[in-house]
Amino acid sequence: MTEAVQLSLGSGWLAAVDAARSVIAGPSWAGWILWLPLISLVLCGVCAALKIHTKLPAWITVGSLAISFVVIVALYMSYRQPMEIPLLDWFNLNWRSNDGQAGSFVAGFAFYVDKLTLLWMLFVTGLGTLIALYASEYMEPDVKRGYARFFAGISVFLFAMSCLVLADNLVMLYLGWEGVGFASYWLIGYYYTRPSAVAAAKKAFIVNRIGDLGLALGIWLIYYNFGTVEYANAQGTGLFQILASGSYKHEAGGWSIQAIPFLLMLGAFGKSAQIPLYVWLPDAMEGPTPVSALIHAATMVTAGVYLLARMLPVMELHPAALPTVAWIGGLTALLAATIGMAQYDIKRIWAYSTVSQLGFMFVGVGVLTTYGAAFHVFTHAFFKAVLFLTGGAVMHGFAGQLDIRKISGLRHMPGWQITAWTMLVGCLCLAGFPLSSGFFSKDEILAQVFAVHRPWLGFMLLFTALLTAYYTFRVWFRVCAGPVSYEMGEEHHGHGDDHHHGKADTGHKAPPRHAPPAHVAHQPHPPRFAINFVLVVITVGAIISTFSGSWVMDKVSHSSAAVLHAADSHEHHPGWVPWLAGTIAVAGIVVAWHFHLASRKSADALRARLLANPLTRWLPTAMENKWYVDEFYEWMIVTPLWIFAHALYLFDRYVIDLLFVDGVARLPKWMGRSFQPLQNGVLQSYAVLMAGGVGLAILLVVVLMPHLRPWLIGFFGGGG
Amino acid sequence: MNWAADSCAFFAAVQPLGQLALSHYLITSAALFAIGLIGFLSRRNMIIMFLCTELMFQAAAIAMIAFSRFHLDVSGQVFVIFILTVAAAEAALALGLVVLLYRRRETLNADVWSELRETPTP
Amino acid sequence: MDPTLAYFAIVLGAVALYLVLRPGSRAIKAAGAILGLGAFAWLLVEAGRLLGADGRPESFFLIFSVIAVASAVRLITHPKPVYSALYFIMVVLSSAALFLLLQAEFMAFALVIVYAGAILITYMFVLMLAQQAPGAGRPDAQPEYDIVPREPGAAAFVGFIMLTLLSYMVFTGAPMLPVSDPQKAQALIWDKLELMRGELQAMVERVAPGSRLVDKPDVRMMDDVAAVQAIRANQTEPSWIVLPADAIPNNVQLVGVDLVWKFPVSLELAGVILLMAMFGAVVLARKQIELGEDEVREAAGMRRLALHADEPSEHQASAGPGRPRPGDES
Amino acid sequence: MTAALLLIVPLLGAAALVVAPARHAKWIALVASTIAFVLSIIMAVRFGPLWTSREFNQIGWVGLIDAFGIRLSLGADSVSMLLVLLTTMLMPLCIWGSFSSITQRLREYYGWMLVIETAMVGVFIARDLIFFYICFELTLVPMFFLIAIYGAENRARAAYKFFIYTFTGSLIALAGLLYIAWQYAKSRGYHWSFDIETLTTFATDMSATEQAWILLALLAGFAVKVPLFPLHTWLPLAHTEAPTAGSVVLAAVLLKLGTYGLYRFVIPMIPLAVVEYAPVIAVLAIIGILYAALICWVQNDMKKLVAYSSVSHLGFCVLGLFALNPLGVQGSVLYMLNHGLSTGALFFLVGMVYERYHTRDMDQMGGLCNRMPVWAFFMVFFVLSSVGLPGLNGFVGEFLCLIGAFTASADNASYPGVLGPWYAAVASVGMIFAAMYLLIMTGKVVWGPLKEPGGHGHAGASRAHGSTLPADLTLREIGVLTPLAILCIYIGVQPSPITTVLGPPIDRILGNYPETVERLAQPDLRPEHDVIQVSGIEQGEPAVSGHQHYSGGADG
Repeated sequence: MTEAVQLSLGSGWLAAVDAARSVIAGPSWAGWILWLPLISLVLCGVCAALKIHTKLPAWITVGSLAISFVVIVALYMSYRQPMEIPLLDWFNLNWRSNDGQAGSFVAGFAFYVDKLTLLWMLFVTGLGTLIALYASEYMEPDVKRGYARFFAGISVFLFAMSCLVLADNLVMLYLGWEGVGFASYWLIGYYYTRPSAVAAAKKAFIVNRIGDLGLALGIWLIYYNFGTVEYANAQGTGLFQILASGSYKHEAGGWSIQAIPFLLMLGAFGKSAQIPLYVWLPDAMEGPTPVSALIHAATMVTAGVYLLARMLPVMELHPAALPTVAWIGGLTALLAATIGMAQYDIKRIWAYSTVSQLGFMFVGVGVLTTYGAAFHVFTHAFFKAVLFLTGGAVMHGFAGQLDIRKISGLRHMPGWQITAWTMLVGCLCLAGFPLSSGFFSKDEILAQVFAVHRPWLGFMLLFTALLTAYYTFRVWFRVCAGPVSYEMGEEHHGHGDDHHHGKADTGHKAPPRHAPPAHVAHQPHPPRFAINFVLVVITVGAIISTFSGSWVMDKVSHSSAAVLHAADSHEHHPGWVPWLAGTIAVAGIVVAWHFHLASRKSADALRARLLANPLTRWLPTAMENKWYVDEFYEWMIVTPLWIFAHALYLFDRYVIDLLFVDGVARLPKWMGRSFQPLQNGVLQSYAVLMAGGVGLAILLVVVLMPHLRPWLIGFFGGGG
Repeated sequence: MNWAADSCAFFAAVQPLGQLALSHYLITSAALFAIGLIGFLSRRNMIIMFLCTELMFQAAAIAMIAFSRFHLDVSGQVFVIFILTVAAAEAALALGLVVLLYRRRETLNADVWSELRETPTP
Repeated sequence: MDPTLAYFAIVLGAVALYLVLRPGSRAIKAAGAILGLGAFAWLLVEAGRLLGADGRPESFFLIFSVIAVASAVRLITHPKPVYSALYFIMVVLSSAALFLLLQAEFMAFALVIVYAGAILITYMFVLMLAQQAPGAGRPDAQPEYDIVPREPGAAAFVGFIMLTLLSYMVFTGAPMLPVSDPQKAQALIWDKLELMRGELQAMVERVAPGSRLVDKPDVRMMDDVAAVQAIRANQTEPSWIVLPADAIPNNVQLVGVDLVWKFPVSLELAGVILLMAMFGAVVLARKQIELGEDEVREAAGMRRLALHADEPSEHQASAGPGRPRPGDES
Repeated sequence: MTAALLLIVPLLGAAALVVAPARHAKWIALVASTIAFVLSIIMAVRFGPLWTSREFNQIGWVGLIDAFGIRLSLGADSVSMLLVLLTTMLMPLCIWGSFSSITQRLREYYGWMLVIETAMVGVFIARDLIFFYICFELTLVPMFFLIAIYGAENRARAAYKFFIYTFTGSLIALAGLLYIAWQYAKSRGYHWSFDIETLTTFATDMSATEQAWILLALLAGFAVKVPLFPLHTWLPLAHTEAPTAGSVVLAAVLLKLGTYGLYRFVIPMIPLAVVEYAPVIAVLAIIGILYAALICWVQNDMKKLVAYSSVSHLGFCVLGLFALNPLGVQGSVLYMLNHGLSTGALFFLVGMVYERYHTRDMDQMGGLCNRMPVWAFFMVFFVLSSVGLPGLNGFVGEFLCLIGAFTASADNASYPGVLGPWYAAVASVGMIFAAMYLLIMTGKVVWGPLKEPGGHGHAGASRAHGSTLPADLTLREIGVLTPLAILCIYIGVQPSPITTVLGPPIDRILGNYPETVERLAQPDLRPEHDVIQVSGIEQGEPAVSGHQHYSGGADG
């Protein structure tokens, strides 16, 4: 099978590289894509500094993001062939050794624009604008507090994401990579008075850092082997051009070349929340809902997919790399789906579904349908945004209530219709209901999996699809359908779940900023214009994205991610896959309908029965506790390391400092101490010492010197 | 001038001191020095101790003069003058100190004065 | 050239001195003294044997060196300080005699005058001033610290280690010393006359009346005689005038010339040292008045000097070495 | 003679402080250090084309001492110039930043600050070995007093340890340097010279054994100062006890004396030994990176944490230096600057908290952003800079150091090295740890619900301690931090002007290395010790080319 993939690859990306070789200089106004979020960031900062308590920061951000979307559209319109747009110098080191060998390390702020870039940028800035608009209403209660801070964070994110996608070299990509991580840290920790949010932000950054390290190592290895970090440039010395030219020897680098795809993979796993680094994403739901929608569902987490798609030629450097990606993706999809099934918090369910869908995308990359992966990214961005935003709307309206057991019959409540129905569309897409956007994109991946003869993976994914359909509609049937009943959340406005996993909670007094105000809302307030508008627009986008398959394929196949693969033309795809997938989706929905709408009690009964049986008790327990992965990490990695660190600190203090350093420092003291008895105050003993000293001197000069002299002369070379 | 003339004749006529004679003088000097040292170390009376230092000066002076004679160079004798000077100065100061110390403790025992010692540390 | 026997003599001397030093019976001390003298004599003989010279030492040297060593031994062994001082005079006198044997007349007399005459008298005065008030019970009793030496064995050991090293130097070093040429040495002594213009002029006038020295007189040895250039009474050109044998500078002159011409700075320094010593003595003398000594003494637990000088001191006995006294450990 | 003036002005300021009334002391010091800063700017401008010259240019000459080959000659290349600029820029900020924290013995304090400025500048622009060494040691004296008088509870011990430890080390280094000078003098018929360039040229020709010993001696001095892994224990103590500005100076500049020493002496002088032992030193640096980072993780004392983080960070710096290729060394020099900026600022920030709450215990405080949002902003900013977020300064140096170490393998075409991917890969784990401990600190102190030390209520907690400072930062404190922040961003976004000027001198210093490494890497061609001779640094150029710029640069 691997051989087959290899074969199909051989000519695959060469076409793209040919395109890359003829890279032209692009328009410099494209730089505004970066400058606008930056300006927005600065202006938001100014607003914060001037303590402007209006919605001004939101309008600044929305405006600048909208303009930058327009710029992207303009760029898209004027696109003919891959473009190179230099903006600024960043790293520019040149040297020449004494024997004339020259070298350089060049990585500037510059754009490399091909169709993949445009595809990504379109939905990133488009969704970014919309979600910022949504947030302008959603964050309303914070106008007097962190409003400007929030929108500055959104601006930072858009800036970094644009860097990531538009970069023409890996270092700038790395800047964007870490930048989105930082923006994510910023926004997850937005409610900084909550220890759980702070912990989640920290966790996100650190786990991401592990992935970043993989990426960094990959970048260094690429530079180490190929001497460049640029994708392509006019001189033809870019990475893709080198790879395409065949001027490098595949086997020359040995492990240092073959390790590259695995390291890049690690980076992608970190950013896109795959096993083993997915644990940060569910916790990241501590952030405000628009952030979850934008960063942790639609855009940032797809950066890993982008990286692998972009670096597809590099991923070929080891034959086992892509299969690994596929398997990891598949396992992640399954694991996250099983966890998602057992959660009660809407946002957490969506978070796990995101992890699961990202797994699908990685499978797509892994089985070499970058088109399928990108298509799924594209559709997923829309429907997952819808899902999060509806969830956010619920949370907003029900004072932070997100427990699916405590809200019911949303669609019957006044003012909630748009929310309920847009959520249904999202759910259908996510569940892969036949003819929905998710159905097509997921099917593309599934079919390819079977096409490359990975049936086990395929059936695993199909099973995952079943679970997906189930848990998706579990939410919808619970929340939107059924009799009307609700319980308000504890907060005046919703900010994620309230069951903090509060070991970090230090028992402080009520945080001053989030103390419940006098008028706790007892009535849900339905979303107003901005939220509804955005929901509708994105839902329309989600529906339209159903038909975007060929458009996405066009984008993908004219980029470095292109796989000139016969399978893309559906000929090798087994025809039964879409039927089976569709059936499975419907089956999942039916099961969900049974347990969560028709007879809601039976779900609890089933759970109780499983718990009662000691043989099956582990299943719901482990699923509800997320398979104890966090605990596993805590006990297997963090705690030992922490103990080790303590041991090191003790070692530092007592062994190095006390024993060695102070010990050496005490040597003179001890020596002095040992001579201390001589200082006994008795005159004659001093005289004895003096006589002894004179005697020694005589001994040295008269007796020993004649013998020492030749040796000394030898040592000091004639005693100049 | 008579004895001076004799002395000059004596000086001029006599050969320089032989090595044997020199060594005899030196051994005498060394013996005196060692005895002075022993005295300084073993006696406890401060005045005797100073006398012993004078004895050691004396020994040094003998060695100086012997070498002066051996080399027929009077510089050695000049040095003895300096030794005398130092001895005189030392006698003046040291004896003054001895008197002072004696008035403090009413004893000439040198062992009494041992305040300038390192207090034993555990 | 095996100095082992000499070292054996030294060891013998050490044992002897230890016997003399340690408080014990008279007989042992006498035996020690005899042993010590024997050891010393043996050492001298060994030296003679080692250096391969024929001789027996001069008798005068032998007499005076033995007197010096013996008095020195007695000096350090005698329990009464006054006697020690007198024995020191013996040492000084006998070494003055040795100086005379070495033709250092000036130094011999200076030694007697300065040491025996001045320094030792000072010692005597101090001994007088610092004499212990006789104890109530035993009027003649010497203080314990004069009778019991401290660690005589160790002291003898150290001293004779020193002696061994010094004699090793003598045995190994003396044969290697360059022996000066008497002729050249005499020439050097004659040259000193150049520095003594007045003396030289007088000498020249004595030999050839009316002549005067040239501007820069140059005394030269010619064969066995010394001559200097001078202009005779009725001549204009200088000519050589042979100096009489007794014109050679004597010891005093030589020392003086050396002192002034060769070591002027050291001479000045010696003066400064003496001056400082004088200042020091004066300061020390003044200090005892200004210190408020009575208070200090009282703090140390002793009787006052000024008012109750006749009170017997109860605390004196406790003034042993190293024993803390109230008020000492401030 | 701007350079000489630069040395003299702070001393004049210190002299003025002796006679001035105490209430004017801080202003005098501020003015003096600002004048010094202006002078250094003038010097930098007049440095002109020499910025891109390869040589260690003569920029000044004070003919005061000319005996025994010792001359008060001043020189600079772009590395020294940048470090001088860093020093002179930080000193006014340090002095300005101490306005409120120092209330006792003002004249002495500011006087020592000015003296240490002269000493540090002197180290960076000394072209004479003895002058270098005098300045190198002179930095200890003011720092000793700054710690011993103005420090925290345990200050006496810290001051002594700092002084004796570093002093012992640098004495051994002096022995190594003097050995070179002695050998030089011996080979020239006892015509002594202490000119660093001359000695450098000479030392490259020494035998491998001699070079190894010299390396050991020099490391004793410079590695203690850096500090390299097993020799670092004085640093946390000194940092914890020192007053804020003292910590800033210590971290920002004094530690750089060590790396500057490595750059100026070890790398160019003794290539054989460096190539031989670079892996050992690199391993120590890597151990230091990881070890100190892990220790940071379990600290409760903010200042100690930042201090240990310095150990970790300087490990990157040393690693880059011993990569022996332009990437690594340029990264290392950049790292020196960046560490000075960001860690200096972190010490300022910790000091600002300490001034208000009189504690640095992270367990006692939390959520300070509720009370001090501006402080929190700067804190997060500099933490990120320190973590190495791309776009800020920390990233640039770290990335270059690591990529330098990464590419320093034997098969690198232009600059073969003796390290390689594995070294850099292990070291880069430090990046994760850095994020870990710094973000944990931020999480504890900056974020979370407000918790102020000492059980104080919400309002006016700081006033309860008798401090006159408001809850959040004053304009003065913002003014201290802002220039640092701006520089952090500037270097982070635009490192290329700096790397452009760093290139030529570093190329020259590394000139010998490709050849040396290749020779030593081939075991069959590898001769016995004492036989290997490598040509001098000034290969293919006249031996005195170091002086060629004298006429041009003498008045600069």
